[in-house]
Amino acid sequence: MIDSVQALAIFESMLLIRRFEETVIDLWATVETESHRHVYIGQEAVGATIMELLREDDLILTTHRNHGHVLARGADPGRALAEILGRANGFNKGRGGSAGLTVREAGFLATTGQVGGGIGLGIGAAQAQKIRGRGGICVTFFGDGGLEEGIGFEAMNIAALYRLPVLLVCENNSVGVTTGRAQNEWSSSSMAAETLGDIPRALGIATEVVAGESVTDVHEAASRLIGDLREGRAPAFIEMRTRRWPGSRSFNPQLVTGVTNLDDIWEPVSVTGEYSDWINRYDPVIGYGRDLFRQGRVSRSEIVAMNERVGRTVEAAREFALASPLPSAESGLAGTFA
Amino acid sequence: MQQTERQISLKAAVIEAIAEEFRRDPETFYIGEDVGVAEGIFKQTQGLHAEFGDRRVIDTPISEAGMFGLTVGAAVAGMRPIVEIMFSDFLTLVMDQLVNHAAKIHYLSGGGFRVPLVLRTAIGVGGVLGSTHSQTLYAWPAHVPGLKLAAPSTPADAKGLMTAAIRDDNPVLYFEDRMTYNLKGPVPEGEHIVELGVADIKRKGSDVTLIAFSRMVHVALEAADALAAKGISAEVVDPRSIVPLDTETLIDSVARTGRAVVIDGGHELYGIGAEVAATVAEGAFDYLDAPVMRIGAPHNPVPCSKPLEAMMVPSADQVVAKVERMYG
Amino acid sequence: MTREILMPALTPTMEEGTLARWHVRPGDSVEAGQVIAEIETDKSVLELEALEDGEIGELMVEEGAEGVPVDRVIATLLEAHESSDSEEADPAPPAELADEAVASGIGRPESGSSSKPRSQGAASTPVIPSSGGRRNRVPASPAARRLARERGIDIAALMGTGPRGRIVAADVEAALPALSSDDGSTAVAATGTPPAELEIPFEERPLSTLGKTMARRMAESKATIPHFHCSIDVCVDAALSLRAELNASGDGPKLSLNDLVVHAVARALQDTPRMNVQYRDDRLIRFRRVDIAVAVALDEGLVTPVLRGAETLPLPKLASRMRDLNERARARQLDVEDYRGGTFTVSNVGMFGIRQSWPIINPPHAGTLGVGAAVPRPVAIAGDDGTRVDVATMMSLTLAADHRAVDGVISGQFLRRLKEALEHPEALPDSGERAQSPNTSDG
Amino acid sequence: MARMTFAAAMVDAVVARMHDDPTMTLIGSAYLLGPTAEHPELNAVRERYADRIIDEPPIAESAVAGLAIGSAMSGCRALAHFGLAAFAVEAWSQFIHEAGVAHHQSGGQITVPAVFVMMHGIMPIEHSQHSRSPYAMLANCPGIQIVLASTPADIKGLMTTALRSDNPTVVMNHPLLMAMEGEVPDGDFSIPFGQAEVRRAGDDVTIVATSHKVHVALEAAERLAADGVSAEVVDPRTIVPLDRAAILASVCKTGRVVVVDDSPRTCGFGAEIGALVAESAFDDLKAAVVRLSPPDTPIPRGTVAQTPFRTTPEKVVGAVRSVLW
Repeated sequence: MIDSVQALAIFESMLLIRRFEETVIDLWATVETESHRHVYIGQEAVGATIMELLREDDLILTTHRNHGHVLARGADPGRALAEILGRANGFNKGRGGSAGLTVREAGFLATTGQVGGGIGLGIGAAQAQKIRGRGGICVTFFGDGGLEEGIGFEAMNIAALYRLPVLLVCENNSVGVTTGRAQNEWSSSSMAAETLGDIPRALGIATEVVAGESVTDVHEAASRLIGDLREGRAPAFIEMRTRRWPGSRSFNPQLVTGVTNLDDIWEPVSVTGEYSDWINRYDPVIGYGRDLFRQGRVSRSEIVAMNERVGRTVEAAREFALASPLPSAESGLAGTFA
Repeated sequence: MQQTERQISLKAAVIEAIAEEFRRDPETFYIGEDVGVAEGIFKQTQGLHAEFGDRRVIDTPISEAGMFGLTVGAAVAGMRPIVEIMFSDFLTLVMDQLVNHAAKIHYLSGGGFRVPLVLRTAIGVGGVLGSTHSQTLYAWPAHVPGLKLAAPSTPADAKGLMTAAIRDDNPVLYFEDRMTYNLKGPVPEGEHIVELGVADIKRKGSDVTLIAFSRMVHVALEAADALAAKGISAEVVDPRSIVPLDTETLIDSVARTGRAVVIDGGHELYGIGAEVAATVAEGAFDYLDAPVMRIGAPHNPVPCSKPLEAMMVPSADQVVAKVERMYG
Repeated sequence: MTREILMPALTPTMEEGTLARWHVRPGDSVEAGQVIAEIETDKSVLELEALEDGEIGELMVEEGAEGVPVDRVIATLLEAHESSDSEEADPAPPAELADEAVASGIGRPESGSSSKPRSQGAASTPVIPSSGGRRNRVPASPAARRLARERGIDIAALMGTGPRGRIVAADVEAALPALSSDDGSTAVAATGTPPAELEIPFEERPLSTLGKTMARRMAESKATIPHFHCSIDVCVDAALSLRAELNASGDGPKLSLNDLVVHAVARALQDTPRMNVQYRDDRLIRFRRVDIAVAVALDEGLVTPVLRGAETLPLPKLASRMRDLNERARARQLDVEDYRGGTFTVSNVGMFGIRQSWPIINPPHAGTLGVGAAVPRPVAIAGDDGTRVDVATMMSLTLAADHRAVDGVISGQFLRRLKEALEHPEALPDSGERAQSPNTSDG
Repeated sequence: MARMTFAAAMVDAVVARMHDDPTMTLIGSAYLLGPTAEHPELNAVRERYADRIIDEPPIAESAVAGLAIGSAMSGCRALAHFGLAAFAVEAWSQFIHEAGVAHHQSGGQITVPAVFVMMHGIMPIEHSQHSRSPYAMLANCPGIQIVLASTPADIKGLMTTALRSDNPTVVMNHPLLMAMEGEVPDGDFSIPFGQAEVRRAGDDVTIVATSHKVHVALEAAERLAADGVSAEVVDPRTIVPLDRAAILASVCKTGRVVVVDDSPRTCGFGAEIGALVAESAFDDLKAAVVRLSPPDTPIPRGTVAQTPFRTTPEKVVGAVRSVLW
């Protein structure tokens, strides 16, 4: 059982991610910002919960689908949004963009668009933590495609050989960029193994499969494995099975499920329309909100107040990002070397 | 070039070449990520799956090394496969199969084996795809003995080079700048072959030779227009294939004009531009009337930002400025 | 007259620089040698000095601007008010022009005759510090060299119209009619038929008598005199200060840097009598007087009026004699006596920003001195605690000597003495009222 | 000063850094010296810092690169030895897409203090797939420093600099250098990157040579001197960053250039130098730049078949003669 303070923190973090991503999609339509983006809608429970379990000195590797991870780790939403819009005040001076948003002060080492690339880097970060010997770990997030590249296997083998404290979090949203193979019930987009976990398991890596839309399930498995890692039982692998958000499209995500209506938490019957099944069964924000509401751990007015607070944060981020200048072309010529 | 009324896009011209060869030669297949039903992330395989089906148009996992190894093996076994590596950046992921296998098998087998494959890949900066989906990495394979490289600039060349590449008995890497996919131009119907290693003079001129590859040919042509307005007659030479390189045509042109600018979309340092500049500086040395100039992408990663990525693409203005510097 | 100040090439590889700081603003008066800006390269920050007095017109480049290409105009310099009507204040009187390019009989291309768009840099103020370490070589493109080889033309005899004075193929081609008209070309001129190898449009004109004489003498000199060249770099900061002081004192004639050079040459020749000689049919003639011929370019050719007994002339007197000869040369009023004879020649091309010229000996003299531009350059200075780099106004002096009459030792002694004389001008006897130091010991 | 081999000098630098930096990981230490040589201090380090040593990682070049880069991004320096450059090509996605771009793409937030060591050149008794000098390929992509050392002293100084740098550095060594002996400064000794060394001064021709070919060039220069030809041998020592000024200064003096190195000709090191000189030393060039590279074919197995691929002093002398018309 997650204590209430932590539970509410996770929920607020999920709500922040959701409102932020809705803003990102809205800006895509209204602001001439170029660049593809991969939003985190539908996977909030994974990022928000795991980040809540990490220490300040833990290190993180992530992918093009990183917005949720960065926000849940407490990075300033304004600078994050500015980076996503390619502005000079973004965390990476506008060079990284949505797919390369990297926040070192929040523990992120690299946000890589090379599929599987972060799995290789993650074992290096874990090696660093092992040397430092202070119980810090590394969490590497990757999609189901990440294991299709050879480096995934190589890195897991090394991590297992040297007992490196890395938590491999495969966020299986069961969708390739264009193939959209949602129909195959989660095995992976293109993997011969029965489950993704079969591969690390063959190398002797502790492996879990979790329903990724459930904060409770994510929390239970992740807290246990993270504890193991800190005590030297490493590495570990979690496959987070999330259900593809229907609006997911990398070049032009569409808010097909609409702006999330928190009334759906206390009025489940109000959910209608083409995507009502997704909202009722797989939307982690609505789902966890309902859990907390039903358990009496949060009141409607508290959720409304939380929503207003998050709204103000996101609005401030939006204003900051839009007020940020674009970088000058010359600014990109500097800084190849440290 | 044959006169033809028909105007089609560069992308369509490549697909047409592939489809025609597929109809002609049943020992061909196409393999890559999202190339089947999805028809490619840029619709660059449109219609192929519909016509040739699952058996000959094959989707793979995100496993470049694996799919390329498959292709090399199939080619050695006698097939003529086309493998698509989505972006040339991902050549890094097939390096061992490419450098230590595809490139060497024919030579090391004493000619006993052939590796007739085509590796099709996208190059070029545009659309803000960031540092790992925007590079023009053709200098890498050019540096590896045993590989041929083609880089078309026009729809007609695209068709002719693809046909030649498929029929070639060696591994041919075929680079398309994705920003030229929708460029339209006349393309001959039916069989059309552009031999590898034959440059094309896209515009005649007498004062300076602009040597450019792929999309940069159009930058060079734009620069030639601007130079013409200043009374400088620029010749634009498109080598069309990087290996083999038509050094004779390049050197002839530079020997005639006495001046050369090489325009390359890849990184300038240690790039194709260096190779071409060094080659013409050596071959046309006694005819040079001005330093050989290079323009390429600066030595930094491609930023994921529209204003920043613009500086990674050589411009006609840069070309004009370089030429003007030759005149003082 | 407005002059342009260009972004200088401070190193051999420099293509662009950052204008780190302006030390002047539009309207400021500047003096030669005054620092007007700091230029930052990838390696260091160097100061840019004005080489002429004047008033800053316009600053064309903002402070902090990065990537300013070499040769881009960064500012304009107007002539200072007090000197605007005084040609003598110009440190490089245009009349003192001489260089092998002109001396060899091939004039500069006529303006307008070029078919290519070219901007001539000759009007630019010579503030470009020369890069160190570059070999003394005529800048010419390989194409120009090949053409010159094929046509039997001495590439060193040409003047380049390309960037930074590079001799390009067109310069060789432009030189062809001029050369061919010297002998046997009358037929060509008469029929008006261009030589077969000339494909470009051209115009042709007969050489003046002066031009023909010059062509013949230069060709003879280059063909028959065994030239050797020695070069020395001289710091002229002290000479420039002295000149400024003397000019500021007002009463005497305005001195040019060239006056100081000629004066020093006279002293050095006096102190190195074995240089003041002439080879004549297996005999060596040593002159007991120093007569210096100073090359002056006229449209129709080169004249070399002679300053007789130069070693006896105090600086002010030397300067006024020089001015007199210049003016009369330009007015075509020289007498035969003015340019006959001489024992040594000085040829100054510094006003074009040319760092170094490699003169052809003006026969029958045994030596001709090529004088380059005085420009700030980085120099290594050995001190007690190691070598440091400083910036000094440097000038390259290059002696062309007749090896039948003098050798390397003599040339070296002469150049060393000349350097001493120019670097310690206060030690020059009679250099002016303010010269207080006694004579240096005999060199 | 002490006399020692190239390999020992390199290991000296590595050992010193292992002592100094308690966060540094050493991967592939078994390959550092080569198969035969011994280095007692290295053995001591391997025992003393066993938790920071991975003697023989799995045959997984890309993940080994990831291990080193990820550790470096975390602030823990790492050195990874890949054995042969021909195998390290497997790791190049990690090199150029992670190590090379991290600092720039993160807007300066991330640094990658990692060193990748590998052997390049013709492996005498090895298969073709073991013989490659692919440094020019990495040089074509931004963000990676590349060291090509030629003497024991240099490898110590350059390796020390690499192990203090905040940027990823590739160090490629030639097998024929490993046992070469020379004087090496004692104690802490570093050589800045981007500073070429004029190995021999001369006036008539500039030979730009890297790695083992520096010695071939020097031998050629010696023979040329006997014939009255004065050759200057310039060793860039790092090709990224490249000391353009030193190369151009030499070319301005001599007017003639021969480039001698181990990378294939097309798009190789010689191409960059040829293009650089043709643009920036144009007015000083007396002859076209000659590139002396192995032929553009794979390298066969066996010492006899490899003959055409070996750049000998005779070939260098021939190349120099060709520019001395």
